[in-house]
Amino acid sequence: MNTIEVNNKADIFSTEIRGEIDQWVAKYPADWKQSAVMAALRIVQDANGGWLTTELMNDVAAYLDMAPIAVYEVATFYSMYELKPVGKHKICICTNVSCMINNSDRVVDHLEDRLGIKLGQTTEDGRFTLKEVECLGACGGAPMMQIGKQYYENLTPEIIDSILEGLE
Amino acid sequence: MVTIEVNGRELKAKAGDMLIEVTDEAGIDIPRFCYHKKLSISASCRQCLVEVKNAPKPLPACATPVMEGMKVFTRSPLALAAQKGTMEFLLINHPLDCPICDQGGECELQDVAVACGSDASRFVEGKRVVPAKNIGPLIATEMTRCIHCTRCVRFGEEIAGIREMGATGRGEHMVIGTYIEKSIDSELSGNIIDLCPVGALTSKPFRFSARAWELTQVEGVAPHDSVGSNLHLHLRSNKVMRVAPKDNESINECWISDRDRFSYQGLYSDDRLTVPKIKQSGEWQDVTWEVALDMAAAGLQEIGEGEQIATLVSPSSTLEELYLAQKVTRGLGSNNIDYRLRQGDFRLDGAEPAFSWLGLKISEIENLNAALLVGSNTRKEQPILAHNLRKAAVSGAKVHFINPLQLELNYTAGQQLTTPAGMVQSLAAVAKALGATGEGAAAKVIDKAVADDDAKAIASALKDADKAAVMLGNIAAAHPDYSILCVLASVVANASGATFGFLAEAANSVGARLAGAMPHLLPGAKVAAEKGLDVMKLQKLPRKGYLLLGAEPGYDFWDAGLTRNALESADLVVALNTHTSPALEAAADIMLPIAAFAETSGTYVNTAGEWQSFRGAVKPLGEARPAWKVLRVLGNLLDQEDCEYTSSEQVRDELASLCEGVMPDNSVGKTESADLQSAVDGLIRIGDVPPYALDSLVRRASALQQTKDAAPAAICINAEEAKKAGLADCDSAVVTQDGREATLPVSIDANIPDGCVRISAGLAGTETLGAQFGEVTLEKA
Amino acid sequence: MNALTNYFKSLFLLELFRGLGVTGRYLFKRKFTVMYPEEKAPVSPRFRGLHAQRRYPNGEERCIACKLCEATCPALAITIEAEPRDDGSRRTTRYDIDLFKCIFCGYCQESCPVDAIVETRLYEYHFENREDSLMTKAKLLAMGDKYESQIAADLEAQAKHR
Amino acid sequence: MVNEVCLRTLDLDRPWLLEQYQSRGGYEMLTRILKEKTPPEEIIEEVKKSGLRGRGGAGFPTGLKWSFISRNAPGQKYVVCNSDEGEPGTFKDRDILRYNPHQLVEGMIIAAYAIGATQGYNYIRGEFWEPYERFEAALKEAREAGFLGENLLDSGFDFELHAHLGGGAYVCGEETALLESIEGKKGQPRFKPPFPAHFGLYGRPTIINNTESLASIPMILKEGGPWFADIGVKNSGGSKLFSISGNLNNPGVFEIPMGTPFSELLEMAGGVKGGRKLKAVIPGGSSAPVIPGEQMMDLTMDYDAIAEAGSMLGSGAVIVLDDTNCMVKVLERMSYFYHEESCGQCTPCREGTGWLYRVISRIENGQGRQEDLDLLNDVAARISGRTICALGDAAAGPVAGMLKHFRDEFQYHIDHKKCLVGAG
Repeated sequence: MNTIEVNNKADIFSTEIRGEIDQWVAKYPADWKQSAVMAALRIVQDANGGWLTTELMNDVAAYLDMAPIAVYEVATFYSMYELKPVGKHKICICTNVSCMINNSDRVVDHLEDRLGIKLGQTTEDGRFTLKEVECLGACGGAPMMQIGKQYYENLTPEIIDSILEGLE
Repeated sequence: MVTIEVNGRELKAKAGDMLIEVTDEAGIDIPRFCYHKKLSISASCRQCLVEVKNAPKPLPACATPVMEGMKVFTRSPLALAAQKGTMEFLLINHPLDCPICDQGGECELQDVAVACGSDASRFVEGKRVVPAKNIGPLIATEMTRCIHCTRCVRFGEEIAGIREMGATGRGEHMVIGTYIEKSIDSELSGNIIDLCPVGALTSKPFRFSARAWELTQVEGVAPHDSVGSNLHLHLRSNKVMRVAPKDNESINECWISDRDRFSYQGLYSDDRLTVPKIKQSGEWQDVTWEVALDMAAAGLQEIGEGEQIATLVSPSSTLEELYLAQKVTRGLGSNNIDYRLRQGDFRLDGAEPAFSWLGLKISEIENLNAALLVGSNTRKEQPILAHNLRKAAVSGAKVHFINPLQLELNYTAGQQLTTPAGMVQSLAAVAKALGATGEGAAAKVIDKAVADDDAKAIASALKDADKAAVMLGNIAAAHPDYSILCVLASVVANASGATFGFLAEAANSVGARLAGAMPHLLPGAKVAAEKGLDVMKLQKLPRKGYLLLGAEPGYDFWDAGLTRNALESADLVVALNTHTSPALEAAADIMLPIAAFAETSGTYVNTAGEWQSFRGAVKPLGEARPAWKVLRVLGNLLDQEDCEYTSSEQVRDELASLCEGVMPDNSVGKTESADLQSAVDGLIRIGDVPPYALDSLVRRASALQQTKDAAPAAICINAEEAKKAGLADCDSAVVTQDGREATLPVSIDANIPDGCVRISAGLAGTETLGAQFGEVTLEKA
Repeated sequence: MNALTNYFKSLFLLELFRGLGVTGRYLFKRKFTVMYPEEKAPVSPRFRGLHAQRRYPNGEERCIACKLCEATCPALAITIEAEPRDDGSRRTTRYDIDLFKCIFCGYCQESCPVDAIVETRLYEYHFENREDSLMTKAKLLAMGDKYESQIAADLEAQAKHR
Repeated sequence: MVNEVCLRTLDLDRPWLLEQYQSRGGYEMLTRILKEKTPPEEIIEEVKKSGLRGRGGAGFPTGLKWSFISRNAPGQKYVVCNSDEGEPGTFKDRDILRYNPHQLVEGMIIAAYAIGATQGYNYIRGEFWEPYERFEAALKEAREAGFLGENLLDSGFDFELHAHLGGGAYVCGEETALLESIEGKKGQPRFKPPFPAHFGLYGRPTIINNTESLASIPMILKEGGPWFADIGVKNSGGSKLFSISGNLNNPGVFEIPMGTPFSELLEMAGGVKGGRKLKAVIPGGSSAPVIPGEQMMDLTMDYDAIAEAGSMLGSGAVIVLDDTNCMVKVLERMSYFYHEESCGQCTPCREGTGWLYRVISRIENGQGRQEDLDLLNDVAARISGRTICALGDAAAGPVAGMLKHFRDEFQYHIDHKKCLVGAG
């Protein structure tokens, strides 16, 4: 049997996520719910283990009265949205000029060796993903990386080891 | 007005216009890709860079407003260097596959590359490759060729009103497309084929079948709705290869609907009728035209009594065909001719306007401030009108619908969802809210109506608007209480100061009235002294002889079952058709193959009352002949007077002289009967006609038949009603109407109101059912 | 003076003897006459003879139905019909060269972006039926299959002239 | 004259808290303006007098920008702060957000008052989570103290301010791309004109300024425009935050007067790491053309001096390169950045940045061709000045600069298929 569904917004996300998104929606003019799309994508991505599925993007579109393609556009444009599964800890290593001349290559090599993966890959146990990113605006502490929401600066192999050991 | 100078030539321009508009007007060529006159400015392709005196950098002509005294150079070294630079960038990642590209030969990139390109590439790296996605049966994609002009994306957002294409990713990795595998479902989607400057989006049905330079272009008029979109037919060796829009600002601008674009495929379907056939002891035999026509003439003469002959004509026929059909019929002493095959209520006959029309020009729709559409799915029925209506809505017009099904609209509008009987009440409530009383039937219905908040909202929207319109659509025309809806709509329009209009169903619905293809009207919309029977009576009181013109039993009639009975009991059925079908073969005795769309010359009168003539573009297939010629010869064989036409223009001119001074007019008279024929105890069928089931041609257009809008017949019902009928989890059910049954799949659809079941007409599987709107019962299969 | 010279020239049949001299010289020189069909003249790799359609080494036909040859043919001798093949590629369903119309100008070969249509060295052929004058796609491909090595060598040889 | 304006509370224990900010006279200026109902024209005039130029990189006079908006124009207007700090080498706004968020809030409220806006947004780049939380906390405190919301301090003036988090796109630092991003779209720059002052956020008149510019406002008004102007030099008023990074002993953010000699700044940053030779300096973020070390040592840090040397002061992000750096590799990394961050909208940038990167990468990997250097110059020239926003120019600028000053290194790479620096 075919069923043509009519979206009921209350069914889309959990109360918690809805509440969070609604907080962002409230920041913008009433007819610009779309402004909250970046926040909504971030919230559902965090709740989904760090990445976005097409279904989640469709849900965001339905929730914010947007065309799904408009949400795909946003999700694919900004580098912080992941469209493939990532590890529990996404390690973003800056390799831009200031970090590069402060030997970010060594940071990358060390992490690749230690985790046994290359940039852009995820460890088999799903704990870590390595990602090369552009300047994160902490060049004074080069070389640096970001794990989750936290910045780590002035990295050396020893510091990296202790950081990774501190992660669950 | 400002004066600017382009390449030393002085031009006058409106201040604030973009430079490219001014140069286009003056015929000065500036290359461009992202700019399109009907789309918003994106200024992103950077191909139209020109030199403007005193500007430090070359400026994009598409986004540079003209200013007094501006000096522009479009071919100066600076401008050329900029244009060449952009061209080099565009070409580095564009594949060199012009030989297998359908756009080859008509490609904007090719053309500009000839003007601004270099003969060798300095780019030695690998080119970008983008995997293609299937976006449905109409449009072929080859996104590696895409140059990211975003015309298709902007088209979806601004014209089609649904964003289906987008630009995902960023930088060099930006990809134009749907992101996920998804068909493009807009009813105007084919226009992105024309918009795409390269071969990224091309026509799928046309794919690889011809080259642009092999095609001859002739003009035509679209045959599927009452808009009369202007077309360019592209022909190759006497075959229509594809259809494209012809610009006409006052009608279709530069767009056409997918139906008009892809229906040509139906011309070459396997069941095209190509030789005259007669039925002899149940077997069909091919015969010559002479034999077939002699038999038809003799058969008609044999019937003897004029009133025993009925001529049922399709409103998609040309004006000439309709005029000759009524001439032949009336020559036989019968006034029994009707084009209103999908109408079920004739109580208005005599009181309805003779030359009914839209009430305004098509291009005026976008200036409306409010509109009320009764019984209309205009987006699917008249897509170009819907586009104009959307323009009005987007710029603030308040649009309301009163319909028996919830529409998927591409703009905000008020939708009153109600049963067919409820539609009458709702409309009466609006009249009441406006303080109108009406007379006759209208008075009775309005008197009983209650002006609720919805009605008041519609009433005030119409009343407060500077320019408002009340329009009746195809569903209203097929409504069992059409007469009441019509008088009520007229009352509402008069009381609110709105324009009253009809969104006519078919290409020549308006023309059919002028041609006299009605039992009570003669050509020139003159009242007949002796009235014939309307199409319903002609079937309820079966005649001995039927002459069908372009009408397919089973699909083109209001009550398919009734038609079948009537034709089966007749002594003689002569069918002038383009295609054959089992239902036609069962009903007819003589089948005369007639020329289809693009094969005959003729005239259509669109819903705005404009006469548009066209010429035959290709020779009719096989032995088929233009119907006006067939009817003329039939007239000769029946020894009728004044039937010596040698061209369709002659026929048209004769009719035109009869129509002189006949002005479009929508004034509705008084009717008395206020019986609600749509009020039923059980479930009522909503038998709308889906866009791709409209006529013989589209029903056979194979690509269109694979689209979402061409869903097969189904029992669409809301969950509540399904539960009541015990069909909550059935895959299919038996529907019974007027004692005839059909088994159809069940589809739960929240867009259908309580008390209703949508079983669209014109679809395979519904040939045996009854009226488009009539009581039905459902049970488990 | 001129008239006098001419008079003596004609009187002593000078031109005749000069002519006979040429004849005499050639009488003893090596002969050039080719005794066709026992003997055959050498053929240039650029010779424009009977047409053929080529395939790629993997057996795939080269022709992609771009119709440039059809467009460029000054004698309108080529007729092509095309449609998407089942695998989605662009291919001809009909490719006819009417040899009665063909003037063997070689433009078709010149215009072909994939070296599919070529003119071979073959110039010895005849028709027994009128309709045989139509080189159909099947015949063209068969020609190509048969002479591929020669065609490839000829194309190689003339590459520098193209 | 160090840390006088934006970082003047840096010595406090927890300078991001409202009470600590107020202990240094925070919100006094705002209070005075609201109490005295200072005419907005006066405020704008004072900002004009200060010579404050946009600190985000373009250096457009802030006061002039404000004056484009008519305070009395009807309808909604917006104040937007650009904290989408993404220019490689720049990390000053992060410090303002972390250590002095209230001064930014105060500056934005004053800006809103000056143009009659009642709604503001601060666009913070998505990666700045810690600064974002600091800013949100500051907003909460300010709201509770009555500095935000309706009828501020009973003045009848309403202003609400929100933070908007980015999602990781350098191009959103371009003001119109930033507005698009707030509107929930891809961050693709708009074609100008119209400028944001007429058609900005949600189509309404909008002023959009850099974090540092807005954070400077309270002090400018408190001490007076001329005071601020006098800190700096002609055409470059005030002090400025310089983010200095690279091969240094003590990289960091330093707020110093405009016109300070580069040598002094270098000294503050501890000098070149390991005492190595200064090879080159990128004086204004990676978009600024490189300047050879010797030349740089003679320059002062102000708009005119750097521009005269053929580069730009930009956002004040100074990247110091010592002599162990291969300039081909540096340029390769920079062009990779622009290739990655191009929004893809206009042709020259979308296609050209990738081309530049591939050619430079080829040279770096020893596959360069003799004609490549001219090709690079030519491609860069075909990008610059022909795109909607400045990203195209930013991508082209470093290429031209590098080839101008270090062409021999590139040539060596092509000729010897190896690096001049390593070859010694």
